[in-house]
Amino acid sequence: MNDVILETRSLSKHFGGLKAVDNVDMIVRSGAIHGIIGPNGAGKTTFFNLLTGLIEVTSGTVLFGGNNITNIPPERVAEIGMSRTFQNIKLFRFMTVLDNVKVGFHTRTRTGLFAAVARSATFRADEDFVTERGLELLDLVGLRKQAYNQAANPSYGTQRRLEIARALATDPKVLLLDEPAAGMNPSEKSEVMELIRKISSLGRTIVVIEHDMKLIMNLCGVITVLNQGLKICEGTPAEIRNNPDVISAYLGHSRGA
Amino acid sequence: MDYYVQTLVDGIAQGSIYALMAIGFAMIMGILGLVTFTHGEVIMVGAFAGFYALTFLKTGIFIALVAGFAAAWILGLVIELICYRRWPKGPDETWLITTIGVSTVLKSGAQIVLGTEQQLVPDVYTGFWTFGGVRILHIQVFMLAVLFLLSAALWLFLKKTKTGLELKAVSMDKTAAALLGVDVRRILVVGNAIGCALCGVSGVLLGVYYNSVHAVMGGSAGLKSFASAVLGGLTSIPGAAIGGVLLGIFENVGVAIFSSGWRDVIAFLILIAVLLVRPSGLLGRKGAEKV
Amino acid sequence: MIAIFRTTQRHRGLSILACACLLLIVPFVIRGNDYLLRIAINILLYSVLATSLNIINGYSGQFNIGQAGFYCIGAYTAAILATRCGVGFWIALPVSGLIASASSVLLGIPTARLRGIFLAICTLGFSEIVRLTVLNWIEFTRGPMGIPGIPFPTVLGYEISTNFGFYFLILAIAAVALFVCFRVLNSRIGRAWIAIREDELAAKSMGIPTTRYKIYNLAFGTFWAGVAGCFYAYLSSYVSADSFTLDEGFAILCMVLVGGPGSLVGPIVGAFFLVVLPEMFRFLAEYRLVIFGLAILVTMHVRPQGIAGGGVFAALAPEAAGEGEKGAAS
Amino acid sequence: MKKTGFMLLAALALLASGAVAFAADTVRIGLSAPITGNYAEYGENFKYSVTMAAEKINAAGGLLGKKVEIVVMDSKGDPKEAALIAQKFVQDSSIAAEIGDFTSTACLAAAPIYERAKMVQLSPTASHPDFAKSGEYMFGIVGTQDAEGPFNVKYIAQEYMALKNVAVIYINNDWGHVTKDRFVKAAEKFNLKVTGEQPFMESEKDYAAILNKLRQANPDGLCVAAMYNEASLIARQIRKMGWNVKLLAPSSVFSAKLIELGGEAVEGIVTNTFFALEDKDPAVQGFIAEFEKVAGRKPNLHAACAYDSMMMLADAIKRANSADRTAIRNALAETKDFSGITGKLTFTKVGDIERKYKVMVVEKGQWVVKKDYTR
Repeated sequence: MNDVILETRSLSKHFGGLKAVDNVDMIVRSGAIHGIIGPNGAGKTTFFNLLTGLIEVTSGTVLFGGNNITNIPPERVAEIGMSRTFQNIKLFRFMTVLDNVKVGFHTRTRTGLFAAVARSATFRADEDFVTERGLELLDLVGLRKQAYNQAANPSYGTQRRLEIARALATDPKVLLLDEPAAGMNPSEKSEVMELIRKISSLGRTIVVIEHDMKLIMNLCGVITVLNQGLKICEGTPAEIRNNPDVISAYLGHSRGA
Repeated sequence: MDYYVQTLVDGIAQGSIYALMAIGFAMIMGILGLVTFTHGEVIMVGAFAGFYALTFLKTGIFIALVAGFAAAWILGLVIELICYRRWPKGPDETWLITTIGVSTVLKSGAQIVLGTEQQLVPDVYTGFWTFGGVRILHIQVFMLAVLFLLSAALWLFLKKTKTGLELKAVSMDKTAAALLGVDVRRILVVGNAIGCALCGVSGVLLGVYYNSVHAVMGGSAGLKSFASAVLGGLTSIPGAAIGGVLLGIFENVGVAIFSSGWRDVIAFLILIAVLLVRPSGLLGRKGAEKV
Repeated sequence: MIAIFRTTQRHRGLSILACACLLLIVPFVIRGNDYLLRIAINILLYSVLATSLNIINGYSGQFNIGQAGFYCIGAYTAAILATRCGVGFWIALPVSGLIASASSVLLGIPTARLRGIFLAICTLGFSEIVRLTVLNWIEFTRGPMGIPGIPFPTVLGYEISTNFGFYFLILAIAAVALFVCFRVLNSRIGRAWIAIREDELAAKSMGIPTTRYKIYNLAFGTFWAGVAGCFYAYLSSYVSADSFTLDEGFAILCMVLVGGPGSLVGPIVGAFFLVVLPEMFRFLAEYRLVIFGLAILVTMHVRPQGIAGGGVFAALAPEAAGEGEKGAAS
Repeated sequence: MKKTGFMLLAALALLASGAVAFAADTVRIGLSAPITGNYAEYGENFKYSVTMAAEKINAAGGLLGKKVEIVVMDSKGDPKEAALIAQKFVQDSSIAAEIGDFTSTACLAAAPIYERAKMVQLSPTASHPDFAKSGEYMFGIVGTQDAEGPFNVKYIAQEYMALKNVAVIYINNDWGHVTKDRFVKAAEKFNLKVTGEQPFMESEKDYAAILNKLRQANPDGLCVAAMYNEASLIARQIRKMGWNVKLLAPSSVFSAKLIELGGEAVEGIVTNTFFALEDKDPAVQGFIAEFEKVAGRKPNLHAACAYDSMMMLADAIKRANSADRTAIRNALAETKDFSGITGKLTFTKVGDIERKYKVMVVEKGQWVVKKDYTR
C-alpha cells in the first residue's frame, strides 16, 4: 500500500519575476492523507493548479503512478484519476445538487448524441448508473435530502461537501482538497474531518491544503510545508510541530498557527 | 506608385474617422466593460447635430463639432439611464438587447423626425495640396488633427484628473474600485457620455467628409467602429486609434489588390485573424481574453 | 401567469399533449386564411431558429450573435442543391443542417478559446463574411440576384404547395428539433454543456474536454439553423442575401433573450412575441419599429430574465432542474 | 407551452379581427413598400404618388362607381416581410390588385404568393429581368435593363458623349448587378471598351479607393450604376480627387435630389429618362405640382412610375369593368399605348414595358432633355 502514487520533481512556476512555486519535490504515498500547509501566498493553490494542469508548468515534472503527466490538460488529469475541489467554490450554480454530481461522472459514461436521442440501452445504463451512484455519493457527504435543490442555494459548508462529492464522482485515485474547511464553524469542521477520514478509508489517497492546524495535525500522516514557493520541510505532524523553520515561517507572517 | 500612395492617404483619412469612433467605442466597451450596439445611432445623431449647426445655424465647423459632441453626450446620458442603470453588472446579453432596442427606436425615430432623405452637408475646407500625383485634401489633414487633439485630450484626462484615474480604477475592477470609495455609477455615467460624445464628433466628421447625413447611416458606421476597436485592442485608447487607422488602410489597400466587393470580407477576416493570434487586440491589455 | 407556469411544470406530459392538440387544431381553424397560416409558419420557423441559438447561448454560455450566417448557409445549400443538383427536400434538409454544422466547426476550432464578447465579435464577423461571400461569389450563388425557382417539397409522394401543408411540415421539423434538443440536453452531453456555461474551469476539472464540447455544442446548435434555412428556402422558393443580414441575427438573438434563455420554452415564447408584435403594429406604419423597439425595452425592464425565463438569467429549463431523474415523459 | 398556446389564440383572434371583410363600396388596392428601414425614402415616394393618384381618380368619380382605397403595408424592404404582406393582401378578398414592392428581391420573394393567388403584382421599380418573367401576374413598368443598357452604350456613351472607353462602378445589389451586366454586354456588342468594373456595398460612403482603382486605366467616361443618393456622393468624390472623367448613369439617378446633393460635381452627368420635370404635358406638370405640395420635394423617377402604376391599374379596372383579380390581370396585360406621365406604355408579352428613352443632362444645375430616340 505504500507505493508512491503522486510525485513532483523540482516543480516550478514563475509568473514573471515571481516564483510562486519553486523547485518543489514532493512524494505522496498511496492511501495517505497528505497535508500541505503554509502561510498565505506560499503557493499552495498554485501548486494544486500545476498538479491538475490548470496552469502551465515552468519547469519540473509531475509523475502520477509513475507516468509523466506534466502539463497534460485538466480534463485528462481527471480521467487519469486525480480530482480536486476549489478554494473559492466553483459549483455549477444553476444546476441541481444531484446534477452537479452527475457531471462528475462524465469520464465514466459513454452516452453519445445518438444514444441520447434514441434513449438507447447505453443511455439508460449510463443514466441509471449515474443517478444511483450520484445519490450514493450524496449520501456519503450527507446531502441526499437536498439532491433536487439548486446548488446555488445551500450553505457554505454544504457547498464544500457537494464539491467533494462531485470530485469523488470522477472516481479519483487521488483527491485534492483545497481548504475544505475554510469558513466553517468548529462542528462543521469536525464533520468534514470525519468525511475525509471516511473517504480515505474507502481507499483513496487525499492531499489536503488547509489553514486549520488542528485539522491538519489530526488528519494527516505526512505534511509538506511551503513558504514563498519553496518547500521548507516535510514530515509527520510531530516533526513539523517542532521544526524551527516552520515556526519562523509562520511567525514571520501575520497569520498564526 | 502615386496610386498606392494616394490609396494610403485616403485610407488614413478614412481611418481617422474610424479611429475616433473606435476610441469612443473602446471607452464604453473596453474601459467601462459595457456592451453597446447603439453606437451607430449615436454617430448618426452626432452627425445630424453637426449638420443642423452647419446648415441652419450657419456656425463654423468648430461649433458644429461641439454641437455633435454635446448632442451625443446628452444621448449618452439617456442611453445609460435606459440600458445600463438597472443592470450595472450585466450580463452582457441584457445590455445587448437593451441597446439594440434603443438603437431600433433611435433609427426609426430619426426617420420620422429628421426625414428619410439623405441630406447635403456643405463643404468645409475645400482646398488641397498636391505632391506629384498625390492629392491631400485640407479636410483630411483637419480630421487627422481633430483625432490627435481629442486623443491627446482624452489621454490627459485619464492620466491627470481624478475622474480619469477613477475611470481607470473602474476599468480594472469595479468591485475593488467601489471598495476604495469610487462612485462607480457616476463613473459609468461619465465614461459612457464621453464615449458617446467622441462618437458624436466622429459623426460630424463623417457627415462633413462625405457631404451627407442620413437617418440610416449608423448601421455600417457602428460596425466599422466595432471592428476598429477590437482590432486595436478593446481596452486601449491608443490601440483603438491605431486600429481605426489600420482598418481604413486595410480597406483601401484591399480594394487596390482585390475586387472592391470583397473589401469588407477582408476587413472581417483580418479582424478574426487578429482575435485568434492576439485575442487582446494589437495593443490591448494582456489577459483581456479572460473577460 | 406564474401560476400557469407552475402548473405546466408539474403536469408536463399533460401540457405537452394540450399544446400538441392546440398546434394541430389551429391550422384547421385558420385554414382559409393564408395570412394567419403564414404567421403561424413564421412563428414555428423562428422557434426552430431561436431554439438553435438557445442551445448555444442559453446552454453552453457561448456568445453567438451571428446565427444568421448559419441560417444563410442552410438556405443557400438547399437552394443550390434543389435548383442545380435536383436533390429532393428530404436529402437537402439534413445536408443543409450538416453543412451549416460543418461551417460552424470550421469557425469553432480556432475560436473555441475566445470568450464572451470576443467570441461574439467573431461570430458577427463570420455572419457578415457569409453574407458578403454569397453576394460576391456570383458564379456559385448568383450573387445579389438571388436564387429563384426552388421547387415545392414532396412529402410521401404529396407535393406541399400550400401554407397549410408548409405549416405541418415546419410543425414536424420544430417538434423533431425540440424533441432531439430535449433529449440531448437531458443527457450526459447536455449536462456537460450546462457545466461549461456555469463554470468552464470546474467543468474541465471534472474531465470534460471543454473545447471539444463547445465545438460540439456549436455544431449541434447550428445544425438546426441550417435545417431552418433549408425550410425557409423551400417555403419562399426564392433566396437572396438580403434575408440574412446582421439584423436578422439580432432578431433571432432577441427572441432567445426576450423569451428567456436556458429554457426550452423561452425561445418559443420569444419567437411568438417577436413575430406577432410587428404584425400587430403594422397599422402604425412608420411608427411600427419605434413601438417595436420600445416593446423590447419594456420587456427587458419588466422581466430582464426573459418572459419565460426563471432564475437570475440562466435558470435551467424545468426539465433539467426539475424532478426528471428518470428522464420523465416526453 | 400552454401559455404560448393561449397567446397564440388571443393574438390570432386579434389579427383576424383586423382582417375581416370591408364594405364593398370601395375598390381596394394594396401597396407594399418600405415605409421604414434603409429604403424608407423610396417607399415614402411610393406612398405619396399612389395616394395622390387614387385621390385624383376618386375626384373624377372613382372606379366602377366606387371609391379607390389604398392599403399601405410596410415591408422594410425585407423579402420576408414582403412575402408576409403578399399573404395578407391575397387573403383579403376585398383587395383587387397590388402595387409594389420597391426592391426586386422583395418583389421576387412575394411573386410566388401573388401568382398562386392570381393577383396582380405591379412593381413601379423592379427592373430585374427575371421579375416580370416569373409569372403571368407579375408586371414591371420601369423597363428592364435589357433595353436600357444598349441605349446607354449606343446613344449616350458612343453617340452623345463620343466615349472610346468607359469604366463602371455599380451598387452591389441585384439591380446594380443587372445594370452593370447589361451595360457591359451592350458595350461588347457595340465595341465600347470597358476598362474596369467595380462594385460597392449599399451602405458604403467612401468610394475613394474604388475610384482610384478605376482611374488607373484612365477611361474617358465612368458609368455610375447607382441611385441618386450614392451617385451624387460618387460624383463629389470624383471631383475632389481631381479626376476629370465624364459621367453617365442609368435613369435611376434622375432626381432633383441628385443636383441638390451633388452640386457642381454632377454638372454634365448624362442619363436617360422617360420622365422629365420640364415636360410641357399638363398631366406631368399637374403631377409635379401636386407631388411637391404633398411631399415638399420634387418627384423623381420612382415617384412618377408609382403614379403611373396606379393610373394603369385604374385604366385596366375600367376596361375590365370589374374588380375581379383575373379580369384585372387580363385587362392590364392588354394595355396598349396608355399615356402616362412617363410616356406611352405598352406591356410586352412577359409583362415589361418597352421604354422610349431621351438623353438628359445636368446643365447649370438643371436637368435638360437633349434628344429623343425611338429605339
